[in-house]
Amino acid sequence: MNKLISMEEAVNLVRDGDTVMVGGFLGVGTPERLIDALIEKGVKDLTLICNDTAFVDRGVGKMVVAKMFKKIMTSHIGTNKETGRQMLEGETEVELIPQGTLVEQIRAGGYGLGGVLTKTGLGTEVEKGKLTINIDGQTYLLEKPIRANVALLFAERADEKGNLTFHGATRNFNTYMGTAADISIVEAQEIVKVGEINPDDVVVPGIFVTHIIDGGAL
Amino acid sequence: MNKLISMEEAVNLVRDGDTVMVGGFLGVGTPERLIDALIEKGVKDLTLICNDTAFVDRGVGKMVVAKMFKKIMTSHIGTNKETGRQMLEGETEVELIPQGTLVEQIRAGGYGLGGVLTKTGLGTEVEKGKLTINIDGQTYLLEKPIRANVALLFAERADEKGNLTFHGATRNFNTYMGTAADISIVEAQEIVKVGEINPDDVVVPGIFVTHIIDGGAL
Amino acid sequence: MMDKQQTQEFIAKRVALELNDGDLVNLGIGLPTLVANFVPEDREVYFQSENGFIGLGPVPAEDAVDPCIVNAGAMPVTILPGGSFFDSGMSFGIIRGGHVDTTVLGALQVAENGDIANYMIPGKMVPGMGGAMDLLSGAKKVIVAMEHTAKGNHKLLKECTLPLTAINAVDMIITEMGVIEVTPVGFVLIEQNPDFSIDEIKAATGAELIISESLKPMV
Amino acid sequence: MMDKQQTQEFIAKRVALELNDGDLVNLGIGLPTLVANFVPEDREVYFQSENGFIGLGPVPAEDAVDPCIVNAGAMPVTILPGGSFFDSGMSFGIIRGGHVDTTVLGALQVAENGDIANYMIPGKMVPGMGGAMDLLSGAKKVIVAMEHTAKGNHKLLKECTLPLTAINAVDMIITEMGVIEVTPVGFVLIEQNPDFSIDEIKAATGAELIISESLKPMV
Repeated sequence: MNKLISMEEAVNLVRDGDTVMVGGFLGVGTPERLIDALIEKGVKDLTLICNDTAFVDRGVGKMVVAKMFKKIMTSHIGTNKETGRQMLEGETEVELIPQGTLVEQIRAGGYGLGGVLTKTGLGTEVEKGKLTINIDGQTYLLEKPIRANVALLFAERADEKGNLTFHGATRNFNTYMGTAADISIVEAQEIVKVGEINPDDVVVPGIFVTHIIDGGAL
Repeated sequence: MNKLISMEEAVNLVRDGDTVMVGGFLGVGTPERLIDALIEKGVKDLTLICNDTAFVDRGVGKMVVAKMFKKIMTSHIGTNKETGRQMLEGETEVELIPQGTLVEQIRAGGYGLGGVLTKTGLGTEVEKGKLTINIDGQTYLLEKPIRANVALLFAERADEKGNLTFHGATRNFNTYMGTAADISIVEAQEIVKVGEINPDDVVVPGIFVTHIIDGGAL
Repeated sequence: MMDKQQTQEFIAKRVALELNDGDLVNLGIGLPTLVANFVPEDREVYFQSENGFIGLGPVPAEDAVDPCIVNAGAMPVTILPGGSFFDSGMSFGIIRGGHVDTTVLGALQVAENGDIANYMIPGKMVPGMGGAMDLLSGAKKVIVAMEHTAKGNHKLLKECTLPLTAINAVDMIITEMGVIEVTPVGFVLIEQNPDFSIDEIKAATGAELIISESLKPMV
Repeated sequence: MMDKQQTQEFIAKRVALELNDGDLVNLGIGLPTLVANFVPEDREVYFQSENGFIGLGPVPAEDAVDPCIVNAGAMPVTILPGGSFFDSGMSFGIIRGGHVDTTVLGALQVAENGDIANYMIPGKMVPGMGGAMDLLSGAKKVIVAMEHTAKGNHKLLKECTLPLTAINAVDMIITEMGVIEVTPVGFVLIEQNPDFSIDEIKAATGAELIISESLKPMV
């Protein structure tokens, strides 16, 4: 049950055509070294699920530039002109999803819920083609659960069982994506022995972490 | 914006007929001193929302013995014979709710969601009178959000802004009930100055805590 | 003839063999709790306690009890290194999201289609479902661990007569008489405690009992 | 005549007066971000950053930048004592659950019924909604802070022509010309910048502008 793997083993877990969830908010809390290794390997036809597409030289934005995605599900692409170009020229399909809806859809996928009932997006393009449900006189949009083949995550510290802690604004989607993917790979800045993280301080329990790679300091 | 109040001020915030959420799992993580003070004051006709009814001499179980509830919404009453007696003799209405559904209903109430779509309870008494929804060939039960007038919570530490930390298995419902109540009162074992809790370590942000009382050591 | 405690330990020991290395397991109150004592030494199994942690450890010495670390029955326990505490939201996300590999529960009745009743006897005993409905709908594998009959009355039935805790939920039943798989064609006996004859087991079962072609002795 | 920066600061300063002691506030990118600089000293306002914290503090010195502490625009910031970090699940629970007292956002267009368009121009600029749709549906009070017109074109309209970010969402619009409440009967001017005449403001507004009986000068 050793969860620690090499970068080479990690990139081999991501296959052409996979749906990948990637943690991070404008690149903050994204596993940068794992992304660099995936670009080097040249995986393709991926579907990306991520808060945003970061910048051309940072986070998943680098993967956009490397044209690794056939589809992108995200809340924001405004900081990465290449995403917008690929979308407008029809090279890449982009589905824009409200940020709060996206995280709840991922949580629903990981927590076994049938969907998310929300007011966000009512009366907008987001509502198109979706079911609305009236509950006690209020209308809600039904948004479906989302799952992925692989989650690529970042943490400040991981112990050998995969228990994770975080610093600053790096949690964002890293806490739920591991619940909604078949396997999850965490790039941790520091890996510590079992017992070094107090059970009270664990933010993500190791059961949601399949593999750990040693990312080193930021 | 001083959130620290006296026990006397705290009990006066709970009024006859209120719906109260109380943290705790078989009494562990329950604000015992606040409960004792409420019993002494003699509030009545309350609706209780709690994981269970604990024991006759512990947690909300003491309030059951004091006949303070007209209705109890909970997942388990088996450890408190008085709850069962009151239910069977028609003195108190008891609604049994699956534990995972109950916490999601509270979260939905606090997080602005329209309801919870779950497989838990399908084909059982829990399903009766409720809507089921078919999503992509799967049937889910629609459970509605729950809110309360007051949440009575427990924490290990609170700073003066109401940021909370926990130890052991005391989190249970204490993390979400404050999101779904008009006001929340937290009995903390220890109250510390602002700045003494690292922002990375906060489990419940102070915005979900209206008032704090000093409960002292367990 | 085994006494009550021996019977329970015999069942718990057999249940433990169903747990695989690395599994996340949730044990119900009572007999199922005993299963933790019999996990084979070559397997590392993680126990979840639905009141909010993974890494349920042994009962502490009396002078080492921490009132905040108890199991889902409020009994003092410990947490093992590598464990983690969390709230009920995450605890039931783990359970309902299919992250629990196996749950072991007791039952009042189990039907041949996997229906289970274990949370109330109307007008008499109404403890409530606690987390049982969530575990039954969410866990990947559901094992019922119980004595085969209750004071001579059938517990394995064609249909449950008590209010259901879940439908089509049970995968396996382990009793002092044998190991039974719940399959699309009904109860299939796959292991037999040699202390009981097939006829005895059939008589103690209130539904058709199919005997597996590869029937083995229960260890 | 104010230059662009003066105009933006004038608007931001007026928006700041709408924030009450103890309020939880979320500021959008751009002009709204400036509002934090003008909160009256007698009020303690908590700023939420939707990337995961409460207690947004001032920009740090260059040698004190922590790459993990940035605002929702990825710019280095600090967190104040008493602040807290959390994940996007909780961040949007706070937003969607009505726990944000006020959000301040920019807009491309606002309609007299409170509809707002601020996330895309089809075929041209499509940044995406980010957290804006959540903030518009969840915050207790929505203030749009923007220049009254865009290169002479109306932004306050009878109906939005661009794809909507939310319907019936805007409560108040603050521009360099005045303060406008969005009411069931439409736009109501409640404060007027004395540098502009009523006729000028009406001409700059692409919908009926009702003048409040208690119209005040904008401070």
